[in-house]
Amino acid sequence: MTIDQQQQEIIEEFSFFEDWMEKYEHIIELGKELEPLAEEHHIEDNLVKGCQSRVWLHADQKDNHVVFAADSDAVITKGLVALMMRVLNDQPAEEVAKSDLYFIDQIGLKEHLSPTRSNGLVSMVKKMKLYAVAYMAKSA
Amino acid sequence: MTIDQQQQEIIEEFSFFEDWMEKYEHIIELGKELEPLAEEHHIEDNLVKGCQSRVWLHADQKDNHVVFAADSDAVITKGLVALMMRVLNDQPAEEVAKSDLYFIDQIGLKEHLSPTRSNGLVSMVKKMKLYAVAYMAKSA
Amino acid sequence: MEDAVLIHESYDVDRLREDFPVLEQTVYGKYPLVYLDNGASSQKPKQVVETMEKYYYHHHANIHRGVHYLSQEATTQYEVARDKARDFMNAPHSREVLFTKGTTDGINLVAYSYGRKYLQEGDVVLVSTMEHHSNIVPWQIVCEEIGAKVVPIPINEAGEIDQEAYASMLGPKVRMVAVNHVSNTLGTINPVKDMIALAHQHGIPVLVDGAQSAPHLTIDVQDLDCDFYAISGHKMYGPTGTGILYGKEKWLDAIPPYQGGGEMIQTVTFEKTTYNELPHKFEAGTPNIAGGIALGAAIDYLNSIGLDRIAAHENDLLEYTTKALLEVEGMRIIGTAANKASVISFLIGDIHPYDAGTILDKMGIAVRTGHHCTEPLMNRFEIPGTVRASFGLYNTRAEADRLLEGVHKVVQLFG
Amino acid sequence: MEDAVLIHESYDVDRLREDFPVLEQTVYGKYPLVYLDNGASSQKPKQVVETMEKYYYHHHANIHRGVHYLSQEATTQYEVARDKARDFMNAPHSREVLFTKGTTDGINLVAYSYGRKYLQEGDVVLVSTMEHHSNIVPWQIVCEEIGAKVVPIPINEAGEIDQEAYASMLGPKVRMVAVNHVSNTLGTINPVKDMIALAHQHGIPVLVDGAQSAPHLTIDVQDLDCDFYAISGHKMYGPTGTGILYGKEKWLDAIPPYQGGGEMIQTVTFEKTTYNELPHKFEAGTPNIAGGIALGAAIDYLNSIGLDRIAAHENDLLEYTTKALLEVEGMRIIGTAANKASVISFLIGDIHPYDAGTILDKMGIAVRTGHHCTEPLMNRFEIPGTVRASFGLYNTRAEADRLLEGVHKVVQLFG
Ligand SMILES: Cc1ncc(COP(=O)(O)O)c(C=O)c1O
Ligand SMILES: Cc1ncc(COP(=O)(O)O)c(C=O)c1O
Repeated sequence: MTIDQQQQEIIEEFSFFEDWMEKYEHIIELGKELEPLAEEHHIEDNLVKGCQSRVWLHADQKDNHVVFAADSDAVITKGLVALMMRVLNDQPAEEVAKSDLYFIDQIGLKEHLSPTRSNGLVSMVKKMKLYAVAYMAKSA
Repeated sequence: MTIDQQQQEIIEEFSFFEDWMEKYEHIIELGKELEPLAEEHHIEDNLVKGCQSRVWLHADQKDNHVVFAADSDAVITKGLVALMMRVLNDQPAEEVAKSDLYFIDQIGLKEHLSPTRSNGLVSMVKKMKLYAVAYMAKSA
Repeated sequence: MEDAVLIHESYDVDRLREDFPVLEQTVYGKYPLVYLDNGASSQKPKQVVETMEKYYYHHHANIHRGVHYLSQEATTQYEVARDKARDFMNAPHSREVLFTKGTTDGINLVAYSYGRKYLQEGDVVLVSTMEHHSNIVPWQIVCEEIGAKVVPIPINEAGEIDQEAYASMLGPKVRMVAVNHVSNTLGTINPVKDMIALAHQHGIPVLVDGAQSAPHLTIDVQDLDCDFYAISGHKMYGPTGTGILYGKEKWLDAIPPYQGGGEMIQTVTFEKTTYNELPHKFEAGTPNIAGGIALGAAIDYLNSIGLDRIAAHENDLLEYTTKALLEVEGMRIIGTAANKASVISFLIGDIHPYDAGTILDKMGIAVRTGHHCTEPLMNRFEIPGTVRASFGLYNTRAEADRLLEGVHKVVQLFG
Repeated sequence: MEDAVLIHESYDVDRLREDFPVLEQTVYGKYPLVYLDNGASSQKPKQVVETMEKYYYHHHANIHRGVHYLSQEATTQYEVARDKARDFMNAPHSREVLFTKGTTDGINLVAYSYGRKYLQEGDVVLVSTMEHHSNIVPWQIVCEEIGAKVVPIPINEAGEIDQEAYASMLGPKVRMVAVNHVSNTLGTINPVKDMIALAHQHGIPVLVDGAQSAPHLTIDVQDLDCDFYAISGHKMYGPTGTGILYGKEKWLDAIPPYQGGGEMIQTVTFEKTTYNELPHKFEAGTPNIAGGIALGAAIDYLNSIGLDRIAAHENDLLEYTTKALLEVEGMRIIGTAANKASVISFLIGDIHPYDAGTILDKMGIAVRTGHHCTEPLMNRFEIPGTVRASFGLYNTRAEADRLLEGVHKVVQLFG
C-alpha cells in the first residue's frame, strides 16, 4: 500500500469510533501491540528527546525503501508511533521524504503533533524524513 | 513669625486666587523676585539634583537659626523655593527640623512636592531639614 | 477541629469562583473545566483584569519624570502598588521592593549582580536538590563564568531538605544559599527561617525562591530575615510578566546594577555614568506599568479573603485528595513532607505521566505532567516525571472528586 | 499633492479616536486632554485591551510543555503573536523573534550575550551621540567589565549623524555599531540601511534601536540586513512590559544565553546543563503571555490602518505644527533633520522646559520635558532639556492648535 492508501485506511478505521475514549482505547491498543524495538537500538543516538515522553527511532535501508523501528516510554505516544510506522515504514525513501501526513489531523489527533506538545513525535517525524532524504542522496 | 504663622499667611494669600492661572502668575512673580543666590554659592556642592530642574541650596547658621539661600534654573521651581524660604528661612533649627509643611498641600501645589516630579524640591526640603538637624547636633 | 469547620463554612468558594470567568467553561465539548494546574500559573480574578482595563482606559502614561497629569497619576498608582507589595512581604522599605518580570528574572538579577560582586573562583553556591531550574541555572551561568560551583543540598525520601547535611555544608567557601520556600513539585514547605539563621551564623546570605509560597503562605521577610526573596505575579492571581524581588538595602546598595537604561541612571555621559537610588537602580527601561498596578490589585484580592483562610481551604483539599488518592492501587505520592502546601505529585504503578495527563486532559481535568522544571529532583527519585495536581483558592472537593474519577479511568485504561 | 489630500481625507481620525477611551477625558476639571507624549508611551486601543481581557477570561494557562487544553490554547495564541511580530518586522524565521520586556531589555540581552562572547579588551562599540540611555548604558556596563570602550559618533547641528565621521571610525577594533532608527528626542530618521551596509563591509554587526520607529515606519529587517533590531510594545499601541528583539539566527546561535531558568534549557543536571533551541534559549521563565498576545493585537491594529497611512497623517501634523511653532518668537527647534518622524523638541527663548511643561500640563496638554534619557545629546547642544511634543495616530490638527495656544500662554507668562 502507498503512504496515502495507508492514511486512508487509518482514517476509515478511526471513523467508526463514537468518542475520544474509544479512539484512545484503540491507540493504547496499538501502542501495546507495537513491535518491540530491539534492545540494541535503545541507545542515546536513537533517542528523540521530548520533554514529556521519549521516543527511540531506528532507521535502515532496504532497496530503495526506508525501514523504521521505534519505541516510546509512554503508551499513547507509542500508539501514535505505531500509526506513523504503518504509514511510513518500508516505503520508498522518496515517498517518505515528500509525504504529507494529513491523517493525524483527520483522525482528530492534531494536538499530539503540535510542536509545543513536547512528546517527541514532531521530532520523530522530522527525523524520519531526514533519514529518507539522506538515503535518497546516498543512492543518487 | 513662626513657621506655622508663615504657612498660614501663605495659605491666606493664595486663597484669593480664582484659578490656577492666577496662582501660577503669583508663583512666577515670586520666582522672579527671589533674592539672587551669590555667585560663589552656585557650586556643585550646593546642587540638589532633580531631573527636571535644578536647585542650589546654601545654608548657614546664625545663633540658633538656620539661614538659607537658594536658587533654581526654572522659574516655577524658584517660586516654590521662595515660598519655602519664607517659611523656613531664619527659623530656629529645632523648628525647621520638626516642621510639617502642610501649606504646599493646602494651596494646591502638592504635585510639585511629589517625589516623582524630579524638580529638586523634595530633595531640597529634605536637605534643609538635614542642615537643621546637623546644626542642632553641633550646638548641643 | 471546630475552628477548622468554621473556617471551612465561612469560606464561600462558590462566591469566589464567580470572580474567575475562565473557570466557567467546558472543554472538549462537554467537560466542565477542572483547573488543577495552579502551580504552573493561577487564574486571574475580575478585580485584577478590570484594574488593568481601568488603567489603560483612564490613566496610562509612561511613569517617573513626567510632568503631566497622566504621568503623575500613573506613577502614583505604580508606586502605590509597590507599597502594597512591601506590605504583602512585610518589607521594611519600599526601596527594597523591586518590580521584576517574575521569579526567574528576580533570581537572575541577584545571581548576576551579587555573583559578580561577591563570588570568586572556588566559591560555592548551595541550592537544594528540589530547586526549580530557575534557581539553579542562573547560578550555574555566573558560577561557570567565575569558576565557582553550584552544590546541591541533599533531600530525604519524603522530599525534605536534609538539615544535618545542610549544616555540615556551610563553610567559608559558601557565598550564597538559594532555596525555595515551597517546592513546586513536592509541595514541601521548607524551614527557611531556621536555614537562614544557620547560614547567617556563617555570614552567608540567603535567597528564598518564593514563587510557590506567595499564593499560599504569609510572607514576612523581616521575620525570616532573608537577604533576598523572589516571587511571581502570575502564580498569585496577578498578571503575567510581573514579579517582585525583595532585597535587603545593604545588598542592593552594595551590588552593581543589572540592566542598564533609562530610569536607572543618575547622569549619563560617555565618560562616566552614575546610577540612580533604590529601587530605580535596578529598574531599567519602561516597566510593566499596567502589570505592576494589577499585581497590586491581586494583593488586595488575596488580603480581602485572607491568606490564612485560603491556606485552610487548600489544606482541606490537600488532605481530602491525598487520602482518596492513596486508596488507588499502585499509587505513589512523590513528596510526603510533614509540612506541605497544596501540591500533589503522583505516579500510578508504571503508568507514564504523559499517558495519565493526556487522559485527564481529555476529561477536562488540567494537571501538569513532566519534570516540572526540576530535573535534578526527578533524577534523585529516579522517575521520568510526575502527574501534579496543585490547588488554588477556587478549587473544590467536587473538583477533587473529578480528579479521582479521572485517575480511576487512567488506571482502567493503562493498568 | 492630490494623493496627499486623498490619504488625508480617507484617514478618519475621529473614528480611530473612538478606539482609545483614555483620550476622552478632561483633566484639571475643564481641559480636554491633548496627549502629545506618544514618544514616551502611546495609548492602547480597545482591541488591545480586549484581547488581554479575553485571554484572561477564557484561555489563560502557563505555556509550552503543558499537555492540557488551556495550556495548548495559550501556547498557540502566544506563538501566533510571535508570527505576527515576525511578519511585522519581515524577519525570516519566528525563531529569530524573541519576546522581551521592551527595547531596554532587548538591548541588554545583546550587550550581555554578544558582548561576553565577542568583546575583548581594547575593543570599541560605536553608538551615536543621539542614543537613548538604553542604548548607551548596557554597552558601558559590559565594556567596563571587559575593558572595551563605548565611543560616540558625532552629529551635526541639524541632529543628523555625521556620516563621514562614522565611515572614518569603522575599523578593526570596532565590534558593534548600535544606533537608533528614529531619535526619540530629535525625530531624526537615521539612514540605518546605509550605515549597516558600511559596517558590514568591515565585518561589524549592527544593532538597531527601533523603539521609536516601530509605531511610525515599516520595518524590514531583511531589507535593512541588520543583525539585531529591538522594539517596545508600549510605544506601538501595545501593552507595557512587552517587546521584541529580532536577531539573526547565526548570532543567536553563537552567543550564550542571557537569563537562566525554565523554558530555556534542554536538560539540567548539576554537572551539565544544555540549552534549548531558538527562540526558547533566550526566553527564561514564564513570559508575559497576555502581554505578548496583546502585542499581536496591536500589530493587527496597526496593519488594519496601515503604517503608510499613519505616517502620512503624522507627517501632516509634523509639518503643520513645525510651521506654526516657528512663528513664535524665540522658537528654537532642536532637531531639524531632513528626514524626520513626528517628534518636535523645542525651546522658547530662555524659558526653562520645566516651566513650559508645567503650564502646558495645566492646560491639559501632555508633553514631555527634560533630557528624554538622552543626556549626551543635551550636552552636545548645551541645553538643559527640551519640551517635546510627539504625535500618534490619533492626534489631530485641532490638538496641534491647542499646543500652540499653550505655547503662546507660556510665552506670555515667562517671556
Ligand atoms: C530611542 C529609544 N530607545 C530605547 C527606549 C527604551 O524603551 P523602553 O523604555 O520601552 O525599554 C526608548 C524609550 O524611551 C527610546 O525612545
Ligand atoms: C519554585 C519555583 N521557582 C521559580 C519558578 C519560576 O517562576 P517564573 O516562571 O514565574 O519566573 C517557578 C515557576 O514555575 C517555581 O515553581
